[in-house]
Amino acid sequence: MAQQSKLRFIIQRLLAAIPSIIGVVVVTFILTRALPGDPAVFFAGPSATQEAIDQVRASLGLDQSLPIQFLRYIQDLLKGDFGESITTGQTVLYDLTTRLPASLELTIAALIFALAIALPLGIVAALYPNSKWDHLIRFLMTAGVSLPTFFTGLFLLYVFYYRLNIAPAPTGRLDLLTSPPDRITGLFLIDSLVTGDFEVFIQAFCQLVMPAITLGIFALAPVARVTRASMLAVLSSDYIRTARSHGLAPLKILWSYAFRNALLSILTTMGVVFSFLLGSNVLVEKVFAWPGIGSYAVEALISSDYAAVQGFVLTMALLYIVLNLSIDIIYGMIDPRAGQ
Amino acid sequence: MISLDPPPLLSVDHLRKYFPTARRSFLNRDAAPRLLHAVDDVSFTLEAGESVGLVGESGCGKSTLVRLLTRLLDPTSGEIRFEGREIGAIAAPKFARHPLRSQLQLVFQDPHDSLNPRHTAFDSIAAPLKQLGGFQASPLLTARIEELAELVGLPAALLSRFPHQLSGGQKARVGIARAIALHPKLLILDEPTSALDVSVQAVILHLLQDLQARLGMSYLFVSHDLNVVRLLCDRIIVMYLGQIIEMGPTDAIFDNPRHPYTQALIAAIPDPGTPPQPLQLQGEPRSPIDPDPQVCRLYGRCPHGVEACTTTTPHLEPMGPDHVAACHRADVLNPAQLR
Amino acid sequence: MTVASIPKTQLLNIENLAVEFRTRSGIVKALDQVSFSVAAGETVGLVGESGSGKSVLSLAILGILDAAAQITAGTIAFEGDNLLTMPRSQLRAKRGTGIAMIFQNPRVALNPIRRIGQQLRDVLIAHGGLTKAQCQTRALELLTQVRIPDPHQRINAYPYELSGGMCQRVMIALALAGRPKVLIADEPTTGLDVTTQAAVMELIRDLGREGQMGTILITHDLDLAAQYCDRILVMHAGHIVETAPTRLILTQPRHPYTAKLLAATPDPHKRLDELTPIAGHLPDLRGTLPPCRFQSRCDRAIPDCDRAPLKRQAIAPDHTVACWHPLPLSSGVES
Amino acid sequence: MTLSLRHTRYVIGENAITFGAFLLFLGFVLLAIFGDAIAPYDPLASNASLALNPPSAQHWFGTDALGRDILSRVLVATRLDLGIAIAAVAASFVAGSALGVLAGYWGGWVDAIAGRVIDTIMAFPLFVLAMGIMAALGNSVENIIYATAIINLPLYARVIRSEVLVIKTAGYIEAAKLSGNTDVQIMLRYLFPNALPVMMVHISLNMGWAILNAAGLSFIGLGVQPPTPEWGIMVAEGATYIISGEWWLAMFPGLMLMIAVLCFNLLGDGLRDLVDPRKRT
Repeated sequence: MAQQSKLRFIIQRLLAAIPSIIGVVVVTFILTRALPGDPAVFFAGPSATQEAIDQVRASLGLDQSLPIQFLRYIQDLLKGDFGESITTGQTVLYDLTTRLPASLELTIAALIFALAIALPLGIVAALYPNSKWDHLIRFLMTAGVSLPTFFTGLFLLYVFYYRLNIAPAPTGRLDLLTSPPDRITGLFLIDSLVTGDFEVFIQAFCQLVMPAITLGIFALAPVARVTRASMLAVLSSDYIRTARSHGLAPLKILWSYAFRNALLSILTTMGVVFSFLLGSNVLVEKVFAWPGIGSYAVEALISSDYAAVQGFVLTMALLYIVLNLSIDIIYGMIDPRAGQ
Repeated sequence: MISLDPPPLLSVDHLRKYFPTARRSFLNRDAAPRLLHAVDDVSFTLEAGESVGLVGESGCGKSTLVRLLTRLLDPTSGEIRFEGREIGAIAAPKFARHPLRSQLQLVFQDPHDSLNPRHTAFDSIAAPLKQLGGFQASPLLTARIEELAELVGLPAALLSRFPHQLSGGQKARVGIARAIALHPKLLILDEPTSALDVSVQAVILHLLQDLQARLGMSYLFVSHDLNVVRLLCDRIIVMYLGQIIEMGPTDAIFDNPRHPYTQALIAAIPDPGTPPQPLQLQGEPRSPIDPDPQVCRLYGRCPHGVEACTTTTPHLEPMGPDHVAACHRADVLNPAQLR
Repeated sequence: MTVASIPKTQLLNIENLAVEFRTRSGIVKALDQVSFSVAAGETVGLVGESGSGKSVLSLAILGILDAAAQITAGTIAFEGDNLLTMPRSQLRAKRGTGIAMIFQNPRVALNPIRRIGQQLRDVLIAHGGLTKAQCQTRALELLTQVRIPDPHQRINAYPYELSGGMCQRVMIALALAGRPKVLIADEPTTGLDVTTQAAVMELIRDLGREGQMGTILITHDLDLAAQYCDRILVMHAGHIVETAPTRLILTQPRHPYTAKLLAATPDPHKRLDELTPIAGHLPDLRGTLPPCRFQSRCDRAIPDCDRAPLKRQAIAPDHTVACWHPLPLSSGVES
Repeated sequence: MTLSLRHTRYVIGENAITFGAFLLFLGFVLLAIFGDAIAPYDPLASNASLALNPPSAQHWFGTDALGRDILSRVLVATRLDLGIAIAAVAASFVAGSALGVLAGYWGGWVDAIAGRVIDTIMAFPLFVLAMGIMAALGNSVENIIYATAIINLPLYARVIRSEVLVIKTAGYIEAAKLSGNTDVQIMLRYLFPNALPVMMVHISLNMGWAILNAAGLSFIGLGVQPPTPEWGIMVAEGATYIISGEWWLAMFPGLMLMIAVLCFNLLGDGLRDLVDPRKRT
């Protein structure tokens, strides 16, 4: 019975994501049709005649009405055809799949960094509300969310690379002389471990530290804030008082009773946190010359490479929907009341 | 009931309110929507100048009924007649400006929650006068509000205060002053004292009795506490799971309850003079969602249930003068055993 | 640490307890000079209006007050040991096994995302000495004991799947898990229906009798206390103003507040004109307070009432009153 | 009234940081108004002979690659950065609250449509959506405002909707209906004013984020274009010089940006205390 309702809950969540996906596809389509510049002129090349341009336009389907263009667009998407990038000359799909692991690795590392620091800080602040520690943590968190990511990155570079020279140069995922490990997952840290190439692992790790911290600092604040607030709310709840009245061990209360319940609100804000992380990714990648899809998008934007921009926005949105979906499902696993 | 010349002040006829509980989803498209029968075929009348108590436990549909009668909620079916005029069919948002709006007012359960935190006591009492009474901001309005404050025993100095600056009893008085501002003919009291301490409860009950005598209003006094209802009401209606199961004069209900549920309610009143009565009901109420129309809703909890209770729902039958109850076994049960 | 002078039969003995709350607008003297004791098998009713300090007292006994609260004086002795000077770990061991508590609003007093059985097991494990299998058996036993139908099924339920009355039974089962000697029931029937209330009260009474527990029933409902308690303590603004056996306090109230509370409480035999409200409201518990905190509401108050210190004194066997001018004994009232 | 005044004073006394943030905020407002007048040099005047000079007595914040005075540019940029944020926040506040109040109070299809619109916006990582909108609409100051307003809309709509859902069940809303208030009156006189205090907190916190967002867009080359002085662009222009040691190009506009955002965030925290003291403890 319980199993069945869980399964139904998951299916319901999956179905609920469909309208979002449709919305994303529609918006992306509208945005790209509104892009300045005529792609036909672009593809036909600088010295093309009007006829050649028209020909290109027809072959791209741009002479059709908008609804038909939309249908074609969907057809292409379903076939996995995201178009070709003008700047790289590759298919957009190829570009994105080669660059996505870099962005993912960075984002995951930043998330781990943020959670590892923010959760304990939030809990400490909630356990001693209005203490000196609480005030300090709260101030640091507010300061953290006030830091422009691109500025933090530059600042860290200046201090740790230029001044102290303990950080590697911002040359991307590896220095210029090292060759990447064999591609298995595309995540260098994992691939290098799997292939046993520890030198590359250390290299990749060192390269990752500064961008990940830069990105993570921005996500620290929301997580710590929510952890503190929800822990405070839970700690003052009636069931914690009940648990205390039964003489349960403080750690048991903190973990099984308080934190598990607080986790529910923390999970719900993870959506916002991911929104922050994926958005700031673009800025951090630009600062550290990180070869992910963010820096790809920035280059594409500058050269009005519309297929690439569209592919980027779509990928990010789909990634984000998948993340939100997983949050929802995890939430449903923890909270028996979900989906009732 | 037979003489029809002046219609009763309020008459409710086969009133129903069903709430859908779950929306149909992609997964079970074919499933019929499950309906919560909050108010299920309720009929009663209330005469001018009368005080009627409406009693029942949480979830019995009292609050829904109150919201239907005060026209804050639209019924699923049935009629609500006020002075002979059908008002149940007027959509709730439209009723806001209906001429009868001012005649049918409500005193809320929670005096704090029912006052806008950003309005002073004066503003709160002024709202109906301005919206429905045609008063403008004027010395006339001020005079009227001060008069009302005096009527409910609220010192005029407190009129400029915000709700959080007033005590529970004072807030209750503001709520009452607002409700009687336009001389309603029917005042519905929704658990008006349940959020108050006993020390204040007595004051408010006295005030309500006094106001009724002076203004000649009818009361529908809703409560879960028979003990309190008894003090103010001539007649009592007992509800269980959306239906009226017994109705009659206060004395008859107390001294000669005929429905097992009413009997249980009365037995459960703590009485310092006597030792606790043995428990009358067992188990939990049945679900109000799509109840079986053939089964008595108390069946399963009732100590007197028989076969017939599962095949035909009992209807309200006369038990004495003005006294009706819906139980197959009402004749057999001996109320004299109580108390 | 042993407090002398406590008779062995008294399980819980509270002497001169005072609790203060630090708030933004000053120090609230929530409890002052609170003394009483509870013996095995006895049910004591603690009655007062909201804000009189009843719940603060119960939380103070278990040592689970807010951080803003501070016990400024007094002792709380359980079986002769002062809970206030005891090491934390020892005090924690007493919770549940020595003194247990059930709370109002049972639905929110249970962990919403943990199964009933898990919560019971948590408590049983905390009290120690049971294997996993024994825990399961004992949990089922407890659920049966509190008359929950279908315990095998309910043990896997979450609180939201149970009615308010069922949740309160689970709360009682949790409280009984450590076989406590004293049970504190803080408004156990608030938020429950009248008929459910009767069932829950009956259960509490029966369990107290079976287990020879000392029971403290905290309630604002004088009638309820009168029906189930052997003895009643009347609280007003952080003071216990009168204590007496139930029958005596109903028929011979000696403190003006008790008398007024009785007169204001509706019962099945009173008419509306027999119901007399109490004038005024609870005094502000910040700042300096007169020795008698009822003074401002009392129609018997005279300037002489300002005398300090006002102590609760025995005026008859088993009957104590904190008043300089207690009501005279009326001879004819006895029913 | 006096009570809330006392409360305000108490909160300020208790929370010196908030008071400091408030003073800082006033400072920013003055700077936005008088920035042009205070600036010691013309922010656009370049002078190749002064290029990349470190901070000195003449140029407190140094000069950039074109020899422009960074202090002047930073000061003058205040108006643009704050202006964009204020305009964007105001737009999303007005549109978001209207949408939220209607959706929360009426429910039904209004809620369904509003919900769809909001969900679609929220289905994108917001900065990415802003990038997409900027790419589509083209680089201009108005378009930054539109993009920022659109991505902030869901926040306001959602917050006010959930507030309205709570307030709507309060007894005083039913009492207002009984007093003869129509739906529109209830929305304007009862729901919106009671939701406003919570919104104030969000406005203040959101201002900081709007500034960051606009600066971020300019940093990656979308939005405000050189040579207009704007903090995001200035950081971008200085970025390449960081690894060769010319730190002042990026550092000063970056610091200014950070202080402005911090100011609004601290103000928001303080307002939160003011609106609901319980949320703090």
